[in-house]
Amino acid sequence: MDFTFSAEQRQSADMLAGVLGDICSLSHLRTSLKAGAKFDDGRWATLARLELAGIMVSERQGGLGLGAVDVVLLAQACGYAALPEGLAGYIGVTVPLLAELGCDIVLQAILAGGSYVAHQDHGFVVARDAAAASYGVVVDGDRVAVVAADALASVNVASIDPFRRLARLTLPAALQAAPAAIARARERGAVFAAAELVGIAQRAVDIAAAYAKERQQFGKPIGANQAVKHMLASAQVKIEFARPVVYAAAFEADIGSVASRARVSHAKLAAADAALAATRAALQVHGAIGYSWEADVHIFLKRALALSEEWGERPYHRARVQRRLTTYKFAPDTLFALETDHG
Amino acid sequence: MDFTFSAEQRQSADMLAGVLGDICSLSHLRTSLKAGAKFDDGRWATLARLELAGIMVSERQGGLGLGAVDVVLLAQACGYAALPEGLAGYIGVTVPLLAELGCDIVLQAILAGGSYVAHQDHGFVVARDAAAASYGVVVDGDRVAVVAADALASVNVASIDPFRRLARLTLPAALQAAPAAIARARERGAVFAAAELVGIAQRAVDIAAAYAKERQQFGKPIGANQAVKHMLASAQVKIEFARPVVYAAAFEADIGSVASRARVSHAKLAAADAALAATRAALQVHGAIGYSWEADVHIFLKRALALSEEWGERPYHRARVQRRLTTYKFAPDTLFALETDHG
Amino acid sequence: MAANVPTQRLTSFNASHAGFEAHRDWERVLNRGGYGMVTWPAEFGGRALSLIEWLIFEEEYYRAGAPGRVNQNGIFLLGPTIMEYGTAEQKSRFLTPMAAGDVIWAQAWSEPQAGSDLAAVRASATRDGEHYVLRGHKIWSSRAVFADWAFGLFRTDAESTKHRGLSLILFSLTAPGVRVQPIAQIDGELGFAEIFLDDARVPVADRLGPEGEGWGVCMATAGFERGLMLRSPARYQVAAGKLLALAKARPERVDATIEAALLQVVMDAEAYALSIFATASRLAAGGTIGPEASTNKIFWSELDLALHSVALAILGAAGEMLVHPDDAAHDGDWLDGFLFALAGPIYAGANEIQRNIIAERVLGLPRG
Amino acid sequence: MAANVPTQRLTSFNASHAGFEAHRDWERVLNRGGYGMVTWPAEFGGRALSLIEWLIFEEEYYRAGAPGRVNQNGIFLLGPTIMEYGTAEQKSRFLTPMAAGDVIWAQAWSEPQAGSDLAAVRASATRDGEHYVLRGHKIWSSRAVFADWAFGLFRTDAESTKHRGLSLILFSLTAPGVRVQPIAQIDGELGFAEIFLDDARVPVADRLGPEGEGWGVCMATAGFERGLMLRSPARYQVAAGKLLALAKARPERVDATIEAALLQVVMDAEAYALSIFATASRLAAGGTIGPEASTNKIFWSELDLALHSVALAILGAAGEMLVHPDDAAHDGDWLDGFLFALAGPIYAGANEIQRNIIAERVLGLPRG
Repeated sequence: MDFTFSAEQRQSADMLAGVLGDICSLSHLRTSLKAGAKFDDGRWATLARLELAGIMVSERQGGLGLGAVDVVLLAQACGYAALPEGLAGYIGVTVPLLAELGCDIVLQAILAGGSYVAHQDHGFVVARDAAAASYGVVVDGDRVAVVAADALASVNVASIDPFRRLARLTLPAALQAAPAAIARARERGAVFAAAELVGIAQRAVDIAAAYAKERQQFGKPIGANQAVKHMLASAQVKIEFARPVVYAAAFEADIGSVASRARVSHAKLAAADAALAATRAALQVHGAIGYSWEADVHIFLKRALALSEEWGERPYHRARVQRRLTTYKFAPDTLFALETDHG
Repeated sequence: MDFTFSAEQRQSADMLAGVLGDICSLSHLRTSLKAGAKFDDGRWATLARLELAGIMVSERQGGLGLGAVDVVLLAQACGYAALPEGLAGYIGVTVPLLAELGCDIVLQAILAGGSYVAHQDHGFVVARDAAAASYGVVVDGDRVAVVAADALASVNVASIDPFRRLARLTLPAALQAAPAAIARARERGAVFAAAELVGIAQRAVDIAAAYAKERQQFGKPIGANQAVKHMLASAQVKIEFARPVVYAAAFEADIGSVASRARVSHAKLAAADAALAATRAALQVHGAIGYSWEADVHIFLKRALALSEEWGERPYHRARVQRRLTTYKFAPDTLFALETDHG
Repeated sequence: MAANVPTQRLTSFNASHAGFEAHRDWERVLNRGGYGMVTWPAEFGGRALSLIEWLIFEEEYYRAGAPGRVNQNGIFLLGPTIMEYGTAEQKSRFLTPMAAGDVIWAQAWSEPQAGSDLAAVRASATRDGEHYVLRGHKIWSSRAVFADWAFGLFRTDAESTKHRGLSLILFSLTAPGVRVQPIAQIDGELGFAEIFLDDARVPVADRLGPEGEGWGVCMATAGFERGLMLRSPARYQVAAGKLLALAKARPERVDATIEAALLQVVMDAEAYALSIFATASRLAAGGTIGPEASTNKIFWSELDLALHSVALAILGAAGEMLVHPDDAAHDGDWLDGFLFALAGPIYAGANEIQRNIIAERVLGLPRG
Repeated sequence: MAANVPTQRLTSFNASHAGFEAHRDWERVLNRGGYGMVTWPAEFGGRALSLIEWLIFEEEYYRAGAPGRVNQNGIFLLGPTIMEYGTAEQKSRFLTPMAAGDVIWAQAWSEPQAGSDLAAVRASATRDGEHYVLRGHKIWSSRAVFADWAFGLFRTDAESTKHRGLSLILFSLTAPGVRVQPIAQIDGELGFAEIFLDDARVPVADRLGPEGEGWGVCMATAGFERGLMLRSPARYQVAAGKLLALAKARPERVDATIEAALLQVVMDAEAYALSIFATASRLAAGGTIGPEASTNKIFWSELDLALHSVALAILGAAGEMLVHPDDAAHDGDWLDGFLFALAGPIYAGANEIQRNIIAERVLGLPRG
């Protein structure tokens, strides 16, 4: 396995990070929060113009035909920016699922740049921004239905994260079985949530480090205190050892073997752990101000809490790793032995 | 429940601590280590003259008729001194067991000040200093035998703690059933091991704090570093919240209800946790010198490792706490509700 | 106790004026029954109970699910300080309305840019005849959004620095020159406010303790704040009991990792209770509370967070959607409680400060 | 590889001269097969393999249960430094016998009272014609008890302080004026020694790099030491595999707490492997190793301790009695390994120092 990203992959992520820096800065988020944290049509339209929606759609179907490794850095950038709109899940999970299901009309509407599709998968993901959606993908178990917005009944649900505008969609009467496509979607969902979590974690550490450099207390910057240094350094260690697992999981997400599922779950768990630890450390470094809406840490903390349990709760992912440990020999030479069993 | 100790209880513990300071200082231990850490007849004789052996033997049988709360501070002092000889278990577990079993001849030999008795309980405690023993108490399940030294067959076993001179005693042919006395002995064994662990933990922190005040690095005492401060402070917090649990367990050890057993197990777990954390922190504060026999920390670290699993391994104690949680209502008013069920 | 507890859960006293006033009414109910502050002497409306008796009262209180104490800054922090440092006139003027719930107190410790450094006080009190003129800016003032009065440190000696030259002054939040501005906190409540003081005039008689010695007077109060009074063990034992019930009700969600964490946190709740009883026994026998107030602060704040983290782990993905839900099981309390617990390691002296105190005052390590 | 591994386990190279020499023989076997240091260029006996190929070699090595490398100070630390800073003469004189196992190297970094402060060097090297005269006292010198040569920092400028004025000097441990005294360590082995230098004369040609610039030369070496070369992931993956086997063999000893810890530690072993492969990929693509060497050091040292702690938790009371036992299952390795792991967070730059480095160099926080 080659762990380096191509120049194109890195440029694409830098480009997205740059755009998000322009349209989704912390001051944008703060302003939005005061105004009720509503769906930002303008921002979504700007992001749509980047033409990322088809990144994982086959070229035959009008997409770029790229894979999860091409999206993982983009998802990380979304997390880093705390982007309220679910871009990563959209381009990495929902749109590829629609493509796999052969929903060509919906797909063309998406690739033409106009449509947003909400995605609900009971026990895995709650629909976001249903009000802005032209269509809904509703999954239940191994069955799925794609319905137009006017046929979608939904009930809004408040999230601890005010930027996550959640809704429960009513299950359509007719669903079709699509177990393989749904399973693949769930693997990707977990991988990109993990990547977002890594981005969130890194941003929390960066914000706290910047604050610790500026903020004076007892006559010196608080960042000169070893307690502050070690808190943030420990968080950074967790990030460094979650990131490569997430990258490996992106590489392996589509394989579907016991080992690849364990890798994806490990990535999700490690990223959640890093994000929860990093946001807590950042809050602690900020002191009382961190506990107010004046500081931006709470945005990342709440996102981390939500994403930690999305696309499979933690016990689900632990059980998948456990299953690998009981069925596989664990040794250095099985680290990348992913192709051997698709059980 | 009154958590304060009586003046007599405190004086008795101070007296023992004073004697141990004279005959079991760190320099004594260091000298002994160089000479092979053998059983110290002179020290044992000095301790015997304190006439503590009968402290938990009934007055009718010639003892002081006191309880576990009268021994818990003494056990803590033994841990603090890292006393190699198993005084606490001897006066708190072995001798009271012999008294309960009605072994009057052995008991009189003990109370007369001459005899040491080794104690083995398969799965709970390994015999110590069998070579110095006049008798052996050998327990297996709920059966026990008391045999004279010349009838004892034993095989020495090396411990990681060079001061723990362990031996496996051969099971005598004839054992008598004594389930209640054996059960009580095991409860006391766990309580006094817990008390020793608290003493060990506190000594490790004290030694490390003294070292951190003296040792200069980068031009200041290492104890001025927040990392060192916080490491030792965190260990101290663990000690402070293990100690009252151990005292409460001593108070309740003889009750034998589900709740009291859970309390004893909680004490053992909390004390082991504190001792392992404190000795590790002390080692880390010492740096490379802590990893050598030149520093004394390793004595406490090894004792902590051994006692953490003695008188019931950690899973055994966790299971007993778990049992209380599944059978009892957990609420403020059940904190001391120990008499309700002897199941 | 249970018979008098409001049947409807009260709205949070940090959420709205109505919620605050409902809690004030509850304080009045308590006070009429002589339960406002049971450890106070009878002359100020108490029952002169011992600390151990107070702990037992608290067990009853939390077991009955009685409302949180909007009055805690007054009865637990300021009240004991007035009893120790106040003049006879101050005692009679402040303590009775405090116990009655007629005057609810806010604390005004922190200032912007001061953080954990409580002595970094810039707000000044300039003597002008029989008044002090207060100027400055206080922040993270708990209860101040809806409270009546506040207490805080002011620099009465303009030449002084750090902890010297400070005085503890009590002031009305509705006095001219006093402006209160709420701070939105991450759980969406208004637990704290900023207080802007712009030439507010306060009689000299509202200074507590000697002029320039406010720091010493305050340290007594801060000791109480860190100590056991604000965090009676019953709170955590009740939470641990609820957590066990939650786990029992959802066994399919409890895997080995959660089971292990659950066992630890329940033991810790019990260890906290035993430790507080031990401290109370010691105090009853004539001991004084020392730096172990710092070990308590660290332990309860970490315990509180651990309890709520385990609960959220059991609730899983549903956890994020418990924002003021309409649920009979009160699952939403776990989310609220988690957000509240996040403040624990930060406020009332951040845990880093407490660890410094333990290292320096208990273990004798040198100051940084 | 498996075919050439000694069938009998070798005695530890820290336990006795015989054990040390048995390991030296193994180094000779490796070198004859061209496996002594596979990343070295062919002219020094290597195979010029890439880092990723080296990681795969290490997988094979650990999977085969091959002996620990007594040669590691030389081949992993000093060797690369000589290749970078050495003269042609030094390269030819030192590298071939090093790779061959004919000269085994000790490091001599620390001095008494210096601890984590590697720059607090008092040992001096005074120029006397074409020689340096070494005086001083080194401590915690790994392998020095039985090794042939050592390398360390000496103050060549008597006026200098801290990291200025130091030179990196190589010296024979059997030279006149050099005395080696073993240090008994807590696992009973002799992994470290003190070195007393009493007017030992060393040719100027045995100085590595420019005079007075030893600190910079050493930092390259210390970077390697903290980095991946000494701690290839296969070591932990093999240990994690053995731990899983231990847990499977004793299911009755694995309760929820142990199961949870086991799951975490096995994931961490895998995360470490993935992270090292990622670093190796980056280096292969032309990147350089930076302060992430510090994150690695913290992670592997904590991982190593966690792996062995879980094993001891499974072994329970038997754990303390595994001192050099005669057990076919090699359970005693867990106890040995635990004691060895305890040193991990301390040596090669204590973890506190590594956290400072991360905070200051990665996150840009100010120096204390």
